[in-house]
Amino acid sequence: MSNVDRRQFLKLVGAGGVGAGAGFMLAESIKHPVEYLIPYPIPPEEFSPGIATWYNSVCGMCPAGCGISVRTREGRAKKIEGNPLHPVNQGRLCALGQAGLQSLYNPDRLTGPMLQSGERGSEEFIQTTWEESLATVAHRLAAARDGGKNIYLLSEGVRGHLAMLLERFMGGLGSEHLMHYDFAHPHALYAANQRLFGEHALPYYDIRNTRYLLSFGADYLSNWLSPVHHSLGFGHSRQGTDLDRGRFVQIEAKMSLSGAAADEWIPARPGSEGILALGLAHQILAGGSYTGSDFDDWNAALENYSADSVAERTGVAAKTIVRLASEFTKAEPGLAIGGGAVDNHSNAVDTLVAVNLLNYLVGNIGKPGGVVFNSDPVVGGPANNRQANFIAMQQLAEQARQGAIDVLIVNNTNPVFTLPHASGFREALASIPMIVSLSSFMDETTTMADVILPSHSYLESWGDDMPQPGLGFPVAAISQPVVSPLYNTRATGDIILDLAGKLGMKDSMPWDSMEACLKDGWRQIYERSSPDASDFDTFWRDVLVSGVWGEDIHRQDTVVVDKSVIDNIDVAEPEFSGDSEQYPFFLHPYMSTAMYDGRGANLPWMQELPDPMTSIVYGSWVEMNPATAKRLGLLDGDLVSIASEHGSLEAPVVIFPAIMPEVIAMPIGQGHNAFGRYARDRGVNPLQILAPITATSSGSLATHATRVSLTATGRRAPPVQTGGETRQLGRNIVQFTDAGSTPGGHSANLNSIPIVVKTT
Amino acid sequence: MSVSIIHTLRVLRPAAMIALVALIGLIVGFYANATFFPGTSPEQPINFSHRIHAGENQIPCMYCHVQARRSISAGVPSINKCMGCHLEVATESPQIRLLASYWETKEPIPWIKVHDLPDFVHFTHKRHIQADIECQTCHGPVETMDVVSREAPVKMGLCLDCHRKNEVEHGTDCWTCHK
Amino acid sequence: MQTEVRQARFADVNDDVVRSLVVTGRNYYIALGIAGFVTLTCFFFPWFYQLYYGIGAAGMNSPTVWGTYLASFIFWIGLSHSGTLLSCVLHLTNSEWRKAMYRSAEAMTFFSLFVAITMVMVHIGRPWFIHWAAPYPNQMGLWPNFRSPLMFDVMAIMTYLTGSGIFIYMGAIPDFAAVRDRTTGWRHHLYVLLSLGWRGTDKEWHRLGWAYTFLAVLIIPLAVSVHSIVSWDFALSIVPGLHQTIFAPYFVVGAIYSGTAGIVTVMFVLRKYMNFEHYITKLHFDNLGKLLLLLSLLWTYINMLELFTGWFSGTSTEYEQLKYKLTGFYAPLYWEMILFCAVAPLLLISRKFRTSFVPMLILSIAINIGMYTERFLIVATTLSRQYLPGSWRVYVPSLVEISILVGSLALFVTLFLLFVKIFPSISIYEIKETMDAPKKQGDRHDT
Amino acid sequence: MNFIDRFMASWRKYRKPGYYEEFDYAWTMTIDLDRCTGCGACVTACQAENNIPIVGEKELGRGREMQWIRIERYWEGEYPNAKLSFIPMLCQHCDAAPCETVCPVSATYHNQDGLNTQIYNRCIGTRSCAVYCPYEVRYFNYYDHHWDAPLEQQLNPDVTVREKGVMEKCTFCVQRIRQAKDHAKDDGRRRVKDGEVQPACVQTCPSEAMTFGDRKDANSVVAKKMNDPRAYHVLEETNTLPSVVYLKKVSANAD
Repeated sequence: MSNVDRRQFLKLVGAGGVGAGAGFMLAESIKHPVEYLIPYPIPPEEFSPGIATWYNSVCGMCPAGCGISVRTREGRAKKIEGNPLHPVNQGRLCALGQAGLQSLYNPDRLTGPMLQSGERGSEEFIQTTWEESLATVAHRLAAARDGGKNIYLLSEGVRGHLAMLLERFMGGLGSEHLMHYDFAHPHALYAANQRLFGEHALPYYDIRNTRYLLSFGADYLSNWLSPVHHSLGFGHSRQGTDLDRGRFVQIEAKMSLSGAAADEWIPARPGSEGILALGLAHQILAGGSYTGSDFDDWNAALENYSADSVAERTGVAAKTIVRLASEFTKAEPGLAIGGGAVDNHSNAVDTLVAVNLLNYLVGNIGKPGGVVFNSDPVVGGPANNRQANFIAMQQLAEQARQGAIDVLIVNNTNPVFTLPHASGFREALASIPMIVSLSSFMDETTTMADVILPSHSYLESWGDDMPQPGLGFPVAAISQPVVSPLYNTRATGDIILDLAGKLGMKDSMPWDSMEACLKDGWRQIYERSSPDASDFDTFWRDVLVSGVWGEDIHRQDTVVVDKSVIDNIDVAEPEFSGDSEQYPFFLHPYMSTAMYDGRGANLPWMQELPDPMTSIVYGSWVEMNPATAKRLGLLDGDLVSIASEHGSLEAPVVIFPAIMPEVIAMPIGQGHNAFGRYARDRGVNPLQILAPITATSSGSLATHATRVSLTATGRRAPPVQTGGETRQLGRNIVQFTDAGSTPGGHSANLNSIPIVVKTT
Repeated sequence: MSVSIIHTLRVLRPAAMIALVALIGLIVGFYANATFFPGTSPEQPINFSHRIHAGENQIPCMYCHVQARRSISAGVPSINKCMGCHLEVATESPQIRLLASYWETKEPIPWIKVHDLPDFVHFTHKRHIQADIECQTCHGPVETMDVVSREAPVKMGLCLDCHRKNEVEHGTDCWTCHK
Repeated sequence: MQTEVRQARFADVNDDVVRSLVVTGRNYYIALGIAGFVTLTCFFFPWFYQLYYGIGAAGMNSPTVWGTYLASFIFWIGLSHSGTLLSCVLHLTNSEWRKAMYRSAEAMTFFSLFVAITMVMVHIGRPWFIHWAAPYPNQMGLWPNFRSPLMFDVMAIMTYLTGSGIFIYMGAIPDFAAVRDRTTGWRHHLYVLLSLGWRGTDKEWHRLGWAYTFLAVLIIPLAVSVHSIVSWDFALSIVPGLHQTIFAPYFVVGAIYSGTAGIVTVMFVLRKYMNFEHYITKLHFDNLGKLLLLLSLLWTYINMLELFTGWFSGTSTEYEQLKYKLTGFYAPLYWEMILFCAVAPLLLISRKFRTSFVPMLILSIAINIGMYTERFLIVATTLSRQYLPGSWRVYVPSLVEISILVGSLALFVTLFLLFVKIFPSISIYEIKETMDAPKKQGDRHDT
Repeated sequence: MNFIDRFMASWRKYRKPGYYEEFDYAWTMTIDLDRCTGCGACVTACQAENNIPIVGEKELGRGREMQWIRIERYWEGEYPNAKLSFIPMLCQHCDAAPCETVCPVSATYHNQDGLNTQIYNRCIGTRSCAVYCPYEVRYFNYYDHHWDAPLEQQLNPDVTVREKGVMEKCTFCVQRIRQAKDHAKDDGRRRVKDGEVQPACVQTCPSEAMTFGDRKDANSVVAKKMNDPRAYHVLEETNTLPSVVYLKKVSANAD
């Protein structure tokens, strides 16, 4: 360049510089970010990086007690699957069980012991240490014990050694007030079994081997007793055998998941199911298949349950009743179960007696495919004799109001959420001087606590479980920690033991950890079962590997129903709150698959699991019959206010084809005002507006005994739905075939891929 | 007025020059960065020398990277593996002192990854070692390095070349390596 | 009419055109400023936001994963159509009246193609990897999927872009020369470069004419194929409502239809604001009007045909599709489209209407609105009503989408405004060809 | 020219009937609608196994669900004879998959296991595969998802987390298939045993409605189930030759 003058030169230099800078930055911007490799200082022997390790344990998400195997990588839980060796779920698991991981890794878990610093319910807490908090509680308990004041322990329904520990702990405190509280506990079923069979326990309903299931409102596939086990049975009974396909009949006012799966869904007037059952019993006797010695007594007792009168009282056609009865009798074997709504009417016990009676009359007691009785749990505390019914809870509230309760310890149960406002439970808590919560989440009840001793997730703690209902033979399962604790929390058992230690109960509870306690207790099993294991430690190791222990012992006993029971067998008309003019609709609150009794609401996966019947995610809704909606001039998504004598709610309408016109249904589980970011302030809680009506002689809350009125608010709030059109429009997406005939049509492997084994 | 294009070109030359120089600058800058600051041999918390261990003392790779032959990840040795020798060997050298300090506090050493694959790549050391692939094929002559640096460009091309050369079964199917 | 043109002198032509390039009024700058600003705020800003946030910024959902972006893409491709195609056809049938308008028509083609391509960039989820759709050799041995109609598209559009680019440039070379000889300063240098040293010798004219005709012949099938291929993006799927053999001709007709309407609009603007009253006359509007009428009838026919097949098929899928189109969520749009594209154009039957400018302008704009609606409906109605009723869901464009739609329009206008200042927006020499020569042919460019 | 020839050759090969016979496996899933209770366990299992993001109420409201398997519900009849049937809908891994032909960058194609692959890091997000899929089982990442700490600790290291702008879908849990093959190789077996690999949904299904296996192995469970007279394909008329086989629901009508 001869003629480059100074300015030109400077320009060039500038351009070059700018270019170079740009290029440099460009190269810098596409560089890979720095990543670290952090090895363990001392490698744990049980796992090595990059290789998955499986631990067998017990699911803690619902009382069914399924066995789980948890897959861990690099010391973190990755996936929960069913434990194939566990007889309850045989390797399968429900959605809620799968979501257990999110209760472990939940962002809203309590990370350490806390003390109430502000007003009750203000959720103002300050972090503290275990020493301090435990000392506080122990001191308070000691004072109460010595001062002869009342100490209450309100726990979720725990079983096995934890139950035993609680017993001994309260015993040591000289308190009788140990209560288990589960919203879903079938009190009426226990009471009914007590009355008819003289057993205050749940029998095993053998759905697997039945050929004809008559379910009175029991949603056995989604949340009744042991859904996964029932589902297994359902599948097997349907298509798993060479016998003819099992037939399923569902009798309920609102179609449940089980109703959808059933071959026949029969709506019966709410609370009249028992009458229907007696009507069937009448037909069975008339059929003459029953040849018991007490035939005449039965006949006399059931004389005024003729098909026509029953039809008139239940709204089920007489010919249907006759047909059901004959089908049920012919079936080899048939099985009748009752639960859900049926368990929650004022006449629940009568009804369930009537339902069990059907099993008795067709003689399937103790037979496969029928009702099989369980022996008592092998170790640990007796199960479910501590369950507190609604009356007991009301008494607790009453005591509290009178200031007769000094300390209340709450363990992982949330009555403030699941009890109706009318019970005044929340207000009552306010007048208890000291409330201790062992919950690992800030749920509604925990917000009322003075001291929070957060417990481990069930995936971090030791425990054992004897599934209820049993399977007709003794089963015991071990739950072990699968990950090291995330936070500064402790296992419930260990907390109790610590307190016991501080309160000088070492003699009754000599163990220094839950694990030791378990080992001790399981020695009994080792001794009684004389397994092939050479010594206890080998046995223990085997149990930890398999996660479950069982024994092939079956009870052989024949049931004879007492004459007095026979004579006054009857089903009273159900009692409802609110008169039918002002409150024309029956409220039918039901547990949804995902939320269970509300414990699923803080798990994002459960919030995002579309409700199978309506495909709704996040939030509440109210289901009603198309005819009803038409009459009230309501459309899908219209916001209505549902009012009972005890309060009112607002929820969007969802038109639901399979519900009786006079019934409206609402799912339970949403409407938390605490319980973490995913649950809080979302939807409404129908339980809050229920009337405090209890079932006679079981004392449980009759959740279906409330009448409500509907008024349109004029606003719209369509719920979030993942599904669109709900009709097939003749597109044969779901295809049907008749039961008997072997359908022709094509077989799917008539495509371009012939089935050939590749020679290898 | 001239119709010829030459005159115009002459007029435009200065601008063209500037553009040209800027372009050259861009390229130079880019490669300058890539050559002088490649970031392939990061500063490690302890300057452990593979040359001494693997090179001079002939310690086999799998002695420390035990996992490699049975897991997808080769893993780095834990401190107590190091201390296994260094309780006796060369205890006085400052670097070993540093190591020992980690050992006392039971703190993990934050090694920096040199060979790092994206999240969507599924690579298992196990298979490749069972197939008798030399560690050096991908990691370069580590036994000669005082500070480990990424010699081979661990990119998709490298994998595919090797898979093609050795005729790996389905070696070029995406789902063999991608997840 | 012709007589007006006759009154213009050769010199006037040059003067007029050069003036349109050199003399720039305030209004121009204002217009350019507004257009540029809108482009920036309504197109680039939302786009960058979307790049950062993800396609979620748009209103799409599953199963309606395509939305206005794709509709705009087809729209712009369609708009691009008539331009070059028309000009080629008319060139070959050497119809006089073409000559005043074809330059701007071709420009329209070129720029709308450009905008269409940017719409693709906006549409896809990871535009920073767009080059993967181009076949280039690489160490991994990875190639694009040549079975994919989208690949056909990439190639067809690129070819069309190149073709029409060369075509418009070549046609303009003599004019560049003409302008070159009358301008000074940087403009002069610019046109020196652009005119590639054109001297206007007979040899050059011969070559130009030959090449021009050759390209014209080449481009016609290309243009037709491009939109057929675009239609295959849809027609090769098995989605009810898209899976139709009629689609290729349907799209081509639709494209030319909207394109012609576009030309009318552009010509009106040029005529009004660049003082080309002499050159763009009633005659042009009249002829274009006739063309529009023909196309609208064709378009209507095919539309009816589509409805018929829907009804005739008798399958639930097609039938629901049809029902949804006529009565469903998007029905108002559908009837708006019918009104604008099938009913309104019937006015063109009257010659009075065809030869009056403002009504023609309004109609042409209405037609293009209707045609955009058509493209939108093709995407929205079909995708929201597919095989599984359980997954039906309607789709409503988000603010970002709408703003980008407006922005893309502004982008087009901006480009066009820049164009008219650089390109002689009507062809000087061909206009002159329509006049009586004052002197003998040889030295026509010595003016 | 040579290139064209090669292209045409492979094209013809692809079009040849029974092209997939040359593959190692033909992974197949059967779903017995008579057993399916619609409980949704498969949905959550899949979400847990495959790092499927938590979308959130707002985005779900805008129709951006991500669950790779969903339960569609269809009503028949009116009260009191209304019947509800469920059908799990997931990627059918069609042998003649429309999505495979349309992807411009071959991010989705048929691999030697008869699986319809989805290569996330190759996807450029034209979303045309989702349009072409008649089963609506392809889900698009409309933005980058995040997990509130410490939820991300649950993420499965064998499955990548998808970035914004890519399409994703059911993979038949390819990571599990890969692992099963790995075990087989370790045991010196050439092929994976029947029942050795189960996708998360199949593994967890409480009523055992789903089975999974290789239909090339005539003794496999799926091969047997496919010969059940109740077997059918959803949307057979589209001739996509799915690898998911449904067994008809038995309607035992009350007489």
